[in-house]
Amino acid sequence: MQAETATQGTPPAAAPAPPREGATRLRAALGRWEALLIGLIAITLIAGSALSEEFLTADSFTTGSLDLSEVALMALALTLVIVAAEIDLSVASMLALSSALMADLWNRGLPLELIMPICLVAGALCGAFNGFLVTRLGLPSLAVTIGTFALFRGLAYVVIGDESVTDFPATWTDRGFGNFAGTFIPNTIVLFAILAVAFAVVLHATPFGRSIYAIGANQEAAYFAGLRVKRIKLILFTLSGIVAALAGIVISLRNSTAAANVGQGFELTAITAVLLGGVSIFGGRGTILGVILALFLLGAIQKAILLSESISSYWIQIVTGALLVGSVLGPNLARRVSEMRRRHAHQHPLEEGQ
Amino acid sequence: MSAPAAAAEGARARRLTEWVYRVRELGIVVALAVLIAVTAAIEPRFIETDSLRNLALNASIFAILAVGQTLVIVTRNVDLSVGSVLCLSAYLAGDLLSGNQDLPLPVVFALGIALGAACGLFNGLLVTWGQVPALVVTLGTLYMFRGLAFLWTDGRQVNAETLPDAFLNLGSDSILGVPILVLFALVVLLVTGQWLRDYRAGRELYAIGSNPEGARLAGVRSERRVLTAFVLAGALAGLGGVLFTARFGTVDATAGFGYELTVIAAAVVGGVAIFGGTGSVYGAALGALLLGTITSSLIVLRVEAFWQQAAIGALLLVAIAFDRLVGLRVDAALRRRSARRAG
Amino acid sequence: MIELRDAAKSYGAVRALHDGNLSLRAGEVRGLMGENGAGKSTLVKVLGGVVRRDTGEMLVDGAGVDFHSPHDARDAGIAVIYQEPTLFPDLSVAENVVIGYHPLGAMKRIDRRAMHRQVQGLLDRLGVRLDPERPVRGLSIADQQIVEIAKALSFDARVLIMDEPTAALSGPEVERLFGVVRTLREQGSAVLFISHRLEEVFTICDTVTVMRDGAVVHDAAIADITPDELVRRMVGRELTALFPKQDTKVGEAVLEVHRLTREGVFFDISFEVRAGEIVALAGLVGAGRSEVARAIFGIDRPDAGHAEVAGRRLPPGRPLAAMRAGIGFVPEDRRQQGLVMDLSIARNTSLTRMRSLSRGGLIRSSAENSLAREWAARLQLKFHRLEDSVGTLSGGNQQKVVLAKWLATDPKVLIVDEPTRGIDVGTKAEVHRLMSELAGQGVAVLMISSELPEVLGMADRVLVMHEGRLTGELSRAEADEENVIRLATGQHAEAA
Amino acid sequence: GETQEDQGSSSSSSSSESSGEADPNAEIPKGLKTVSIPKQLGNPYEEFEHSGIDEALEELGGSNRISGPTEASASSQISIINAAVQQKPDAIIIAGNDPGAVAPALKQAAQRDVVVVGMDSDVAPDARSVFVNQVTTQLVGENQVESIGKQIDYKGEIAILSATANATNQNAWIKVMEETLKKPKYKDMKLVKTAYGDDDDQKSFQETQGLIQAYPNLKGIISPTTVGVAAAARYLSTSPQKGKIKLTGLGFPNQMRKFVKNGTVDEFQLWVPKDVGYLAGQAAAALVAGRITGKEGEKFTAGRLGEYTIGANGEIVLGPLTTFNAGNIDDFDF
Ligand SMILES: Nc1ncnc2c1ncn2[C@@H]1O[C@H](COP(=O)(O)OP(=O)(O)OP(=O)(O)O)[C@@H](O)[C@H]1O
Ligand SMILES: Nc1ncnc2c1ncn2[C@@H]1O[C@H](COP(=O)(O)OP(=O)(O)OP(=O)(O)O)[C@@H](O)[C@H]1O
Ligand SMILES: [Mg+2]
Ligand SMILES: [Mg+2]
Repeated sequence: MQAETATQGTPPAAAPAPPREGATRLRAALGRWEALLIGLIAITLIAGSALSEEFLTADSFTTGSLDLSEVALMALALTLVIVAAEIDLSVASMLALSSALMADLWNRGLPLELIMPICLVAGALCGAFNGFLVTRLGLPSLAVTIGTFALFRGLAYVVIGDESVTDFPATWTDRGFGNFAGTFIPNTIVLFAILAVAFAVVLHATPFGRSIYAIGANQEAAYFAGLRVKRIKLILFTLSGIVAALAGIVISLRNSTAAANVGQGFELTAITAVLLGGVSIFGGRGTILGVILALFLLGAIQKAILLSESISSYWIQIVTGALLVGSVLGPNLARRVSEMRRRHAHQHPLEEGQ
Repeated sequence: MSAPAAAAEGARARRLTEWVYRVRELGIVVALAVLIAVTAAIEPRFIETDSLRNLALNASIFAILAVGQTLVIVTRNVDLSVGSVLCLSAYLAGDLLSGNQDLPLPVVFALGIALGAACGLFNGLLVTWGQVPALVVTLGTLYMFRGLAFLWTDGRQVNAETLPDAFLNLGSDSILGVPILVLFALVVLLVTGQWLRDYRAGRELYAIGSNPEGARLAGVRSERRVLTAFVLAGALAGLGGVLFTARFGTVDATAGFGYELTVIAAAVVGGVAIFGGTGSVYGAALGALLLGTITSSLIVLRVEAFWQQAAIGALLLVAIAFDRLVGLRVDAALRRRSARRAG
Repeated sequence: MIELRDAAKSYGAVRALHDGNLSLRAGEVRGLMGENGAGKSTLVKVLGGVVRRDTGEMLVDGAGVDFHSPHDARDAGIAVIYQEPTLFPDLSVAENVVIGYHPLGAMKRIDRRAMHRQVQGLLDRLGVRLDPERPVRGLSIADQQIVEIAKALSFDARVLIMDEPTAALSGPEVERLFGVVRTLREQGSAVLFISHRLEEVFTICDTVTVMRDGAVVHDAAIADITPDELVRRMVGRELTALFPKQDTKVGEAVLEVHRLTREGVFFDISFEVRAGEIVALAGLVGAGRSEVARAIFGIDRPDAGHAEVAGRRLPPGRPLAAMRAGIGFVPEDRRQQGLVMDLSIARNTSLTRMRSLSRGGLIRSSAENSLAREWAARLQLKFHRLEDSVGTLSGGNQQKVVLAKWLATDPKVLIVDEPTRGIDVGTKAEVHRLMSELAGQGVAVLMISSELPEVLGMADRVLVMHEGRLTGELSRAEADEENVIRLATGQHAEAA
Repeated sequence: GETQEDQGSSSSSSSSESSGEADPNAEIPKGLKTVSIPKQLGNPYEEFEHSGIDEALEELGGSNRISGPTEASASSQISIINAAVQQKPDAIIIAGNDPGAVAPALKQAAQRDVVVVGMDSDVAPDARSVFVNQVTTQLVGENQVESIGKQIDYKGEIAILSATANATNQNAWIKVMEETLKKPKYKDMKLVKTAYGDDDDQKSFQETQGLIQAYPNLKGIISPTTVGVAAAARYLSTSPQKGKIKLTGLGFPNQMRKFVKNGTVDEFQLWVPKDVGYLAGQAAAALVAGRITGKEGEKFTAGRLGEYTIGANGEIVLGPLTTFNAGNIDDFDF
């Protein structure tokens, strides 16, 4: 209603003036969700520093971020997949497979410089396999990736069995564990930052990224607009595979251990981060920034609880879970309440409440 | 068109649909038969009653969980928190009994199931009233319930040692050669199966999963039904927990860790469509049995332990791909028939 | 028996219904007429308890009621056939009919035998042969409609409301339905019957209510009103004024369709559309027109035949190729196929142009916005901000965005499927003006429409489909209501 | 696997490069703070162990805090280590989930002169000063083989039911068992299969059952893990092979008592977990005080347990396995 009246008569060309536009774009960039997350982070930082004077230190950042680096990497690609209204539960298993491959090839005496590309290719193949089953056979990605979740992890064990390889050259393991040029920022986080920027640009500024949103929000309409829905989804799953494989390399170097059992349960943590970052599980909504903030929040909470002498680490899970549910529930309830008020005020449609 | 022709067509249609509805269960039964046959051919002891008994035993708890999962999936939802719920109930049962050896077992079961149902209610309310997607809700409660389990047990563990034999025997004894655990599973299976098949509430679950908006227009009380589904799923997870304690005697905060994906896998292998509307609890239970049997037979066949997981994953993929292809063929057939009818 | 007073309902910006006054008496069959988007279905949804009215009151047997859910309406003895399908593809026909109200046997178990007997009875009453145990998945639109009707008749309702039940039905089936309606009338039930077909309303109805732009504008006994007056009241002005199609010089054939066939949906469709010409594809709902359009644009793969644009053959099943070849396609279902509701006006407009709008792989939002603003101006779009999601626009303005999206690609061929469905009269005229402008600029326009006046007013040539086959082609001169209906209902044989 | 062994030997030298001379009668500072990191919280066995650390530190007027991951994975243990290091305790006592993976984090600890003591399941030797071993790998292997051999009078097929496929200590023990079986005394015994129960009760139970079906002539099972041996015993107690197939392993008296009494199990073995922790606590204190530096041959008194000597690779051995049977089991309660 207001929309109509607001522009009654005014020629559309004159509608939004450039400066206001900029403002709105800024508001869009820092949407309600991101604001919410920043608020939560602030609270966590305060609470954390109250719990332990060690909390607000470069050290906390270094180690805390190291702990999450692989999950963070995978969350980036996963964001794109989920925005496209699909899901990939097999990321952690692809990570393990990549690590296992790394171990096996290393035992066979290949140089790391050669092994790593091979792992990435393997990851790409795994991802493409997911994508193939989803796009060509039209199977639901939830079911498919539960299957490959088991398959890829299993293959990891087939490749390297119970062995774990720990004798990678220090030059590389240090790269995995060390900090960036004397700063307190771990190399892995620098890597993450680079990828984060890349993914943000792709998702938010390119036709490809725009297509992902369109597909996620309304696949049929996207197809009617001539977008290559299947191909784009295939690419996304492949991408997810490559990034997972990269994470596998990272974790192997960082822990200077490659084995088949690494990263169990990472998939759920990564998905948690993505959803907490404001990406809709139904697709079409969410930003990379939100996911980055969510990762930071998770890391901060984990660190705070670990550092506090009084709170047992069990609480990490409880708080994480509560946040995940609460972050979606809160806005819903808020909307419901405001709608109820509006309806009582000037009789608004019931329907939209549902 | 002429009456006889129609009648014939009707018959064909009936046969076709019968086939569509049953084929999945048949498919799994066949797969099971083949698997057992092959294994037995190589290792005859595999089909000794004792060993078959164990196959059923191992599957029964997963079967119960899969039945619960089916109720939820059929409505286009999912419950990832089963493993954690199971853990809570399992520990409750263990804790109660080791605290008080001669607590009447029915009470223990009642409490365990009640706790599970409460968890299910929590999930269900968040999904229906809170309008949070089931995947998000249950992913969250998967963590929350597990964390609570850790807090509660706080490193303690329940040992078979401290549990009354009457209770532990439930996990191992048989009546007329059928393990009690299996009887539990069968009862749950048949009751739920009947409910889904022959009661309005049950049918409406399928309607909701098949076309939510349509269900609303048809006056189905969707929210209430979905809530019911979650509560039942929780209750069954609770039952599973109590039985878990009876069978394994030892329970700590890690009981049922990672069960959720296995259970969903079982349901999906059993032909329960992940997007709701189709699938039967019988299929789901058979799926659980099939997964369990694969593990056992791979062990018996002395296959490297490392292949087991891969095999299960592959099987799951084959199962859903098979579903999909059959589904396409049937749709095509139905459409062609109706087109003939129209033209 | 049931009465609605001053009911109003808006969807965000759209005032779907206001001054909703309607009363049904026992033993009365009332027709409800109105153009697309007049608010008929909305009124129905209010009566059915699907949508809660914003204001006004509803009376059943003189007592004020307030339905919170379809369930309440049903308990009040109101049966509704909604316009959009409400069936459960995975369940059997029988279950679809009785869902939620299965006949129960011992221990409240569903009595399947009784269920099948009951449903079979209903189907026989409607004189159709459908297997009650067959799943609904894959039923033709017509059969689906039959199931909907059976569903509504499955319990003895005092009030039966039918929103375009005959839209997908052929002659005999309609006759049977009318038979049922008459018996209901004898039994003293009240019936509300919605249809776009005048002749049906005049055959079956005792009284008629007319809606326009969301309001009830006229109410009369069928005896006291002539078809012409009825149409005038529906449209609100003289027909000719509505469709300003000026004649344009017709050029070369741009779009050629050769023997296009899709198993079970349409067969052996061949025609051509020339530059500067508007060709209408008419027919009853479910005749296969949309499917033809979809096949041409490459949404579906045809089983045989192909389409050519300017002599270049299009690869089957490749929308992108069709797009590059210069086809624009405004699909039937705006909400599902035309727009991405969550995305902004600007982004929907640029969806077809992203590549050309980006430099170095990055979309230049300045270029994007100027494109959107330009088209918004040219189509006189009523909007608040270009960043608003299209979901906030009124139906008509949404349709304009869809048009903008395609016109931005300046197409050689424009296929529009039900371009004015659910659009208010004003916007409708604009859309029509726009289409004839385009034709004037030499675009070849293929227009699918279920609205005869629109077809007759706009088209240079009319192609008519019936049950998936082209049953005739009429020049502008030959085309009149009667001819089109005859071909559309497959009666050309008798006519010849 | 192989690679771990390699690293073990290769870095054996580096383990003893901890600087400074040992001063046997240095004062143990009051108010020692240590953090002890189990493989996983909520594992009762580890609870016993770590209660021993608490005991030792209270005795020495210090305090210990237990902080561990909720699942037994290296990566989650690393976060715990990092956090622990930040809290600057005097010493960290850890049972590693993976020898290599936790090493880098532990080395960071050493750099901030936090003493690192390995216990129960070793970490890379260059990542800790000393490792308190419940028994030598050698002893476990030999004792367990002897225990089962005795029961099946040194004839027939035996199998091993282990924990996770890459548990350091398990694999090391199994290695020794294989060596031991080569001795002439055991020539008639054949190790047919090593199964992995992942320290998961159900899996172990299922694996046991699998073993027995796969190997009809199986005579005995060794399960050197508390979860495994209990699960195996419970399976046997309800199966026809009860008493026919012998079972030994490492188990808790409390878990095994009923199986010993109902004749499913004749004997099984274990060390006293609490003492492991106690010794580790004492060693940590001695290291902090400078009474020892971790060099081979250094001696120190570990409270109620008496004097201990540091062996090769900075290893301190608690002692041989205690054997529990119907005769003595009631004297133990853990
Ligand atoms: N769910 C909805 N949200 C927003 N607007 C809606 C919705 N449903 C209908 N409308 C709008 O309300 C107006 C009336 O729609 P309605 O469906 O009642 O028209 P109708 O008379 O049934 O048309 P038709 O003859 O095509 O069925 C239209 O402008 C339509 O765009
Ligand atoms: N959802 C569906 N399920 C089954 N068959 C369908 C479906 N949609 C279309 N069809 C088949 O395609 C035929 C044509 O449908 P279509 O919608 O193209 O007709 P139409 O002339 O475009 O009618 P409308 O005016 O509603 O678009 C129908 O008769 C039906 O047989
Ligand atoms: Mg309508
Ligand atoms: Mg159409």
